[in-house]
Formats: sequence, structure tokens, C-alpha cells
Amino acid sequence: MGEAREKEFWLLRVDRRWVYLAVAIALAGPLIFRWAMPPAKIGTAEQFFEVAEKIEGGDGKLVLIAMDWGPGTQAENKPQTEMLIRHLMHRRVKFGVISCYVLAEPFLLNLPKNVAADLNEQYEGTGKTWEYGRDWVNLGYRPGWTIMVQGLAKSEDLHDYFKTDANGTDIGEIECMKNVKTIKDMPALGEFTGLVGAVQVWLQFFNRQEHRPTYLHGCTSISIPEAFIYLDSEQIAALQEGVAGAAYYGQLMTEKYVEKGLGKEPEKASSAAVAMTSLSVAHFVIIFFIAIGNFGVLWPRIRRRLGGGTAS
Amino acid sequence: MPGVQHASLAMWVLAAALLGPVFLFIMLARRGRKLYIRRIPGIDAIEEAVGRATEMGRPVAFTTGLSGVGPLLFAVLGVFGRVVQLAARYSTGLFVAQNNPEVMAIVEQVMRDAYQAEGHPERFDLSMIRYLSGDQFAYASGYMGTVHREKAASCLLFGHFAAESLILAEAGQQVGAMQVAGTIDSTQVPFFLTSCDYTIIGEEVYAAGAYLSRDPVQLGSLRGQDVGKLIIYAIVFTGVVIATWYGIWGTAHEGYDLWLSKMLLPPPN
Amino acid sequence: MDGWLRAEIIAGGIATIAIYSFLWKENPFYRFFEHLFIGMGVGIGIVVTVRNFMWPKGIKPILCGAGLMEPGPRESYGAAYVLYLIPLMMGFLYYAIYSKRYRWMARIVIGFSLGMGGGLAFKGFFSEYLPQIIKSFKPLVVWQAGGGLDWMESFNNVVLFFTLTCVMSYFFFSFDHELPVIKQASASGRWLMMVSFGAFFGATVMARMALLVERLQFLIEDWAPAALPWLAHSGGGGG
Amino acid sequence: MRKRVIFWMTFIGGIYFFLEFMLPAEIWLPQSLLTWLKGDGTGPLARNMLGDKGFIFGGLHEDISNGAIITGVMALGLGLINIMRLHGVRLAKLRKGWVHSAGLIAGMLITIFVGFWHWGSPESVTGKLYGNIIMGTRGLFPGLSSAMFSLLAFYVATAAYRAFRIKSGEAALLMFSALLVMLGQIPHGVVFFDAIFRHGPLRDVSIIDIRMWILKKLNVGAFRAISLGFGVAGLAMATRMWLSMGMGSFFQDEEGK
Repeated sequence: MGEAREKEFWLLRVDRRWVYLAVAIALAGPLIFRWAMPPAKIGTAEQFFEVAEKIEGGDGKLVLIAMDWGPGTQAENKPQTEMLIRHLMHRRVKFGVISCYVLAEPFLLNLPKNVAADLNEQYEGTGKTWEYGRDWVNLGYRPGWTIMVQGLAKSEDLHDYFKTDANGTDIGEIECMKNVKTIKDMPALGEFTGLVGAVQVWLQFFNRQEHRPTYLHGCTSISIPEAFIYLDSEQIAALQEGVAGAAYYGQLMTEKYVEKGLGKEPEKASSAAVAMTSLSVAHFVIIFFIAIGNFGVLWPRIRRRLGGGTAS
Repeated sequence: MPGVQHASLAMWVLAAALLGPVFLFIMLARRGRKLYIRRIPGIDAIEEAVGRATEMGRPVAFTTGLSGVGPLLFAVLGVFGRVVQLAARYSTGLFVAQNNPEVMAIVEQVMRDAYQAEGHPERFDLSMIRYLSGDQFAYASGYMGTVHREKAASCLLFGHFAAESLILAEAGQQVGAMQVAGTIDSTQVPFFLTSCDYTIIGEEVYAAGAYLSRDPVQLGSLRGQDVGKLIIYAIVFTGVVIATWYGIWGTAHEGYDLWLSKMLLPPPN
Repeated sequence: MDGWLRAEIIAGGIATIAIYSFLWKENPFYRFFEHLFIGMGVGIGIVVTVRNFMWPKGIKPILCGAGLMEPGPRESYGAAYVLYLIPLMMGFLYYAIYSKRYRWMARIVIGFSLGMGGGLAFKGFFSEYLPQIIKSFKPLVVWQAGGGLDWMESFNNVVLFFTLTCVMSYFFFSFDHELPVIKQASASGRWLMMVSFGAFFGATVMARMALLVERLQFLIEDWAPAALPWLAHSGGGGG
Repeated sequence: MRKRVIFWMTFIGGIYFFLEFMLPAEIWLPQSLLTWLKGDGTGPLARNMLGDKGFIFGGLHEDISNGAIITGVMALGLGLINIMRLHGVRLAKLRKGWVHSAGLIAGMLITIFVGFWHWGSPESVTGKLYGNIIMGTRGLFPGLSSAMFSLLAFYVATAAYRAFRIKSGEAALLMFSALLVMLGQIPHGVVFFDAIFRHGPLRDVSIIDIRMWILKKLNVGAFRAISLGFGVAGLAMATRMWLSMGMGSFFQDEEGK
């Protein structure tokens, strides 16, 4: 094998380290310089935006966001969740974050907090503020999957069901939970996951005969085909496809919500758009190397044809 | 569609229909009936891989992946037994990466027996078996490092694999090893196809043991399994015909709506 | 930043870089972390198994059942839980492989676990494959709701059935594939599998790249400021 | 004799799980017998194994499964012994690579120590060492795992470069379907594809639809056929395992010698 390779055309034996380097540069470059291409239009993201736009908020209503993801899929699920949180905060719709996945704990705590901090900074001096308890609640990691979700849907008194938030504060003392008693006070569910079977649990058990919340779902790129089955059958009302969906969603939100000339404008491109740029460039790097390899295969033949049989 | 909790009458019948031919052909094979088995590309390469390592004086790497104790492991041991036999005969270096202690105990038994049967029990060395922890990626890192350090001449990857498949296969590729992989995980086959010289797909792994050993029990079982698959196919075919019949007459019935499905998997009462 | 958190991030970053150093070549830095990784993997396996399973589900019931320990609140263990000593003792037979004389006894427990694998397979087979068989019952002709043939859906179902037939025929081993129909079906089966495998490869590229993006984000956004604070100072002068 | 013991133990290992599935959830018993068996309804039999209609074979399923797992878990020590034999010896004799063996053993022992010491008090030093440095989401072990996992990003690139070449029909098929799917999952690939096929028969087709069609329709058939094949083989193999058929090669005992 090794001997055969010696004679191969050089395009066919580019050292693997060059490939690694190209991939690393393609991914890290946009991340370091926060370079973002304008995100491409994605139909499902538009739909997601419109559905999220119509969620009714107000007193005694709470949107539940299930963050069933951890470090393994955060590159895709984190920007998705962040976009919905940002959207709800802009619209002043109150929400609670919850997870059935133990590794999600630090994200439950930090993600909404960071978005709020970002918005507070952006709107500094305008009198608009976002704070824990009033705008959102962290319901923490709750083990048990099916049993937990079923119990949540059936509970007649969520204050008793949850007892405390993730910090140990009594639920009754949390402002946004005050008039939220049953699943009927939850108009929508945002479910984000990269785990197999997680969305099915919520779809099957998070509802009652008299009340079906609007389901919004964010999936990783690898599970898009399965997620489409639920979108086609209208079991879920909206879908964010991987990080690409989040990037376009972010674009839509900037168009609608970033008020020009009011407070400080966000300087940075959204992290979803940056990550998407990284991923797109990396895809093109792979396609480029595939092209090189095939050119290497075809070139001797082309040369033979052109040169009239001089090649050995 | 309801889940399957306990066997229905149809399942008893189906189990008997699938296993009946297996027992029948095992019996026939034991009585000396010749059974045909088609050539499976890749399986011949297993012996070639051991030969290559012997010539180069470098070791063979074998791993059972993430397989637990179960039918798949048993099928893989058919291949493994043959590899160990050859390695014992020609005194070829061998290391077996392990990630499940229960499997490791079985692997050790098989190795001891094979070296004993070849008449070279002294060539068996416990350090051939490397336990690389039960964690998927710690195991992968250990395999990757070991293949590089020992400059494996051939890598044989058989069993159940998950995302680490490409890490293992690339490690062998990087040291220029001849690689043969076999797995039933369809989602990992693409990665083996791109990095290994031969890839044994799905049920071929189960056939490999029979092919290598020509053991009548295994050959008979293989023939019986083929009949079993024909039965499964016949059921699918019938279902499609019935669904199409309804389709033509405009009454849409498919999947679990069909009476045939309800017969196979009765709704819970 | 809390000192422990900072130490955690710095350690995680160094470990990450050690693994990436393998991309250049196998080296002592990688080798050290590889060994550390395996060691921790074994350790964590033992800690987690004992903490989450062996103690609460094995040892504690035995001790409480025998009356040697007070069960916690909302727990109760009957005397029958002492019977867990039987599987526990059986487990010890594994260690017989280290004795020349009693090595055969390890085969008792190995056989037991093989048998268990065999017995469990029946449920596994039916609960996994029966739904798949049933899902394959698709009509080859589908009418639209308002009448007229639904070309796309019919075509999809025909493709599904055709693929299933061809690929299954590829996996017949003991029949002669020289029969022209079978030969062509199994050849098409192999080609169809290749298309599927290629597609799956393509689909995973995004997920794999996303993993690396996550690690790079960690190195750039968390690790670099924690481990190399002077970089952050010089870089973020304006803010 | 030994062979017979092993054969029966193998059979016993499988019979419970076999019957638990194959028998109905409740085996019908006459009401009178049932009432008599139940007695006052507080005995262990009545509480777990007798239902309204009859005998529940799997009444103790959870406990029995637990017991089976206990046996398997006991094998964990084998891994420990294997490691000590390989690396402990290397360390003790200071053979080549002993530094790494020392790292491995230290990593293992420290993890075990901090994992058990002050178990249940995460604020202690050992608790912090275990919960943050070793197991924290950004700590050593998850860091090593994620880094290993993410190596795949590099490896898919080299694997694609090396294997996706028009050298054989199979390689070409792999390549074309991978390319279609890859272009279909990045927005700029979609724009690119649409630009190329602006005219001609493919102008109304989106690559997103092509990708979804391959992944949702074509893949399902192929993957299902593969799994039905090895499903049947697995069932046959499992039965042979359970009944010790054709296991000669694994259980040729030293007994005969």
C-alpha cells in the first residue's frame, strides 16, 4: 500500500495534517474574528419566528422551555435556545427553564442570565430592565423523564409540584409563577435537544385533553429528518433546524427588535451566525478536498487525452 | 402503535417459524448434509491480515468495540477464535483492546483455549488483553495511542461501535495498517467504508463465523436464518399487498391500521 | 471567578490541547493524558457504579434486609433482600479465572450471563423489529384526498418497498446468487446501501463539526481568558 | 459433570427472561384458588405476584433484573486487576513507559479516593476535586471526552478526501450522496445549488428536498432491511447461546485432559 502511494499524483496524497489545518482554520477563523456571513433564508426559521411572535404572554401565563441538552450538543442547541429566550424577553413573555437532562444544569442557570445581562447592557439608560423572578424562573433539573413530564401535565397545583426553584426559593415567592397553577397556564413549550427520544416524551405526555400547548422544537442537524416527521404531521408548530435555523432566526429578530438609535446597539454578530459561518466554511473545505482528490484521479486521464498518449 | 410488553399468540407462532428452520437445518447439517454458502468479500481478508502481520513481524490489533455480552459478541467470537488460532500457530503478536470487563473474561477464555488447542499455551500472555476502561472515549484514546505505538500491521474491528468508530479506523489508517471492520451498526458502516480496506456489513458479521469455521452447526443455522428472513419478507410482502388493495379501492389503510398488524401486535386491552 | 471554577477550566483546556496534539503525531504529552484519561475512566466507572447502583440497589438492601442497618426514611427492605447475596457470590466466580485449578468455575458465571443474553434477546427482537415490519406495510398506490393519484407518495412507497426487497436479497447467504433476478436485486441492494451510507456520512458532518466548534468556543471564550489573563487584558483594552 | 453444570447454569440464566416475555402478563387462575393464595393480602406473594385475574410471572421483575445486574457488575474488578497487572508491574519494575503507567494508576486511585471520600458533601475539598476538576462540565474528564469526540471533525475531512473518489462505482455513489446531503444542509450550499440549476429540468427542485428525501425515504428502506437481516440472525444466535448449541469452540474444557 505504502509503495503504491509513492507513485500517486501529489493531489492524491496531500498529507493529512494539511487537511486538519484547513479544517481548524475554517472553524476557528470566524470564531476568533467574529466574522459572520449574512445567514441564508430558511423557511422553518421564519415559521418559528412567526409562531414565537404569536405566543400570548401576560400575567398568569408562563412559557416552558425544556433544555434537554448538555455540553455534547451545545454548539447547536445553545444558540437555538438563546434565540427563543431573547425573543421572549424582547416581547416580555415570561418563561421558565427546565431540563430532564442532568448535564444541562449549568446552562439552565447561565443562559437566561447572560441574555438578560446582554439586554440590560444594550438598553442601559432607557429604563428597560430584565431580572430573575420577574421575567423568568429556573425550575432546574428534574429527573425521571416520562414520569416527571406526566406528573407536570397532570398536576393541579404546580406550586406544590415544583415546591422550589433551582436555587431553593419557594415557588410561591417567585413573581412570574404567582398565577401559574396548571399546564393550562402554559401557552407554549419550547423543547431543545440533541438526545434521541426526548422530544417524543414531551410530545406524548406534556398535554391534557382540554389543553395542548403550542410546541416549538429545536433539533440538532443530525436529527432534522425525524423532526420533520413531527412538523409535517403538525404535532410541532415550529422547528429550528440546527444552528442554521438559529442563525436566520437571529437575523429576523435583529430586523424587528433592535431599535435603532435607542440605547446601545449590539456590536457583535450573533453567536449563531458566527457558528453557522464556521460550519459552512468547514463544509466547503471538505467539498474542496473531495474535489482535489477527484481532480487528481481525473487529471492523468485528461492529460492522456490531450497529450495523445505521452503519459505512461 | 402500542409497545411490545409480552408475547402474543402470533409472536409465539412467529418465533417458532423463525427458529424451526434453524433447528431443522442444524440437524441436517450434523447428519452430513452439504450446505452451500456464498463467497463473502472481506472475510477472506481476515486471514490475509493475520498473514501480513506475521510477515512484517508487527502485531495484529483486534477489538470487540463496545459489544456487551449478547448474540453479537458470540458472532464476533467466531471470527476472533480463528484469528487467535492463526496468531497462536504462527506466533504473531496480538493485542485485544477491551472496554467491558465481562466480555474481557470471555475473551480471555477463548484465547487460552485457542493457544492450548494449538499446542502453544506458553505463547499466551495476559498483557495481550488491554482493558481501556468502560468509557467510550477513554477507550478510543487508548486504542488510538496503542495502535500508533505498537505500529499494528493489521487492525480488525468487529462488534458494536458508536461514534468512536472513525477514531479507531483512522488510527489504523494513519499507521498504514490493513484494516477489516465488521459491524451491525448501519450508522457506523459509512465511516468504516471510508477508512478500512474491507467492511463487513450487518448480517455478514453473523455469517463470518460460519464461513471461517465451516462448522456444520453454524452453517445449518445460517441456512435456517435465510429461511427465517424469507418468512419475514413474506409477511412484509403480504402487508404491502393488503395495503395496496385498500389503496386501490380508496380506503386508506396502512401500517398499524391494517388487520394484519393488529394480529401481529394486538392492541392492549 | 471562583478559584475552583478557574482551575476546572484551566485543567479542561490543557486536556483538550493534549488530545489535539495527537493530530500532529503521537507524543509524550498526548500519551500522558491518554493514560490519565483511561485511569480516570476506570476510576469513574467504579465510583459511579458503586455510588449509583451497587450501594443503593445491592449492598444496602442486603444490610437492611439482614437487620444490620437502619433503612432511610420512606425505604423498607424485607428479609428476602438478603437473597441478593446469591448473585453477589456468583459474581465472585469471575475471579476464579485467576486460579489454575478452579478456572472452570468462572465458566459457570460466564455461561449464566451468556444464557441471560440469549433469554433477553426474545423481547429485544419482537419489540424492536415487529414495529419495523408493521411500518413497512405501505400501499403502493395512494390516492389524494380529493381523488387523483398522489404520485409523490406512491413513488415514495414503491421506493421503500423496492429498497427493502433489494437490500434484503443481498443478505441471503445460502442461496445461489447466480439466478439472474436475485443477482440483479442483490447488486442493486448493494448500490442502494452505498447511497444510504454516503448520505448518512454527509448528514453527520455537521454534527461532528459542531462538536469541534463547541471545543474551540470553549478554548477561545473560557479557557484563554482564564489561563492567559494578560491576553484578555491587552485584547479587550477598549471595554 | 462440569460441562453439565455449565450447560444448566446457562439454561437457567436465560429461562427467566425468556418466560417473562413469552408468558402473558397475568396467568389466569380460578378465583377461588386466587383468594385462597392471597390470604389476608399482606404476604410477599400476594403483594407482588398475584393480580386480579391470576399469577403475575414478572411480579418481581425489577428485583430479579437487579440481581442479574449485580452479578455482571461484579466483573468490574477484572478490569482493575488487568490494569494493575499491566501497569502496576511496569511501574514496579520501572520498565519503559513507567511514567505513563504511574499517571494512569494515579489518575485511577485519585478518582476513586475523591469519589468516595466525603461522598455527599460536594463543598469539601475532595468533593470539589471530584465535582469540579474531574467531573465538572468544563473539567478534565468531560474535556478529554469532548476533545476526543471532536477529533471526528478532522477525521471526517480526511476520510472524505481519501475515500470519495470516482475510482469505483461504489465510491462514486458514496461520494455523490454525501455531497448532495452536505450541500443541502448548509444555507450557502442551497444558494449555490439553486444558482447552478437555475434553468433546466431541476429548476423547481430544491436541494433541501433532495436531501430530506434521501435521508427520510431511501435510507429508511436500506437501514430497515439491514436490521431485519441481523435481527433474525441475532435471534437464532441468541437461542443457540441459551441452549449451548455449537459452543464447542468456546467450552472445550481442560476437563478432558
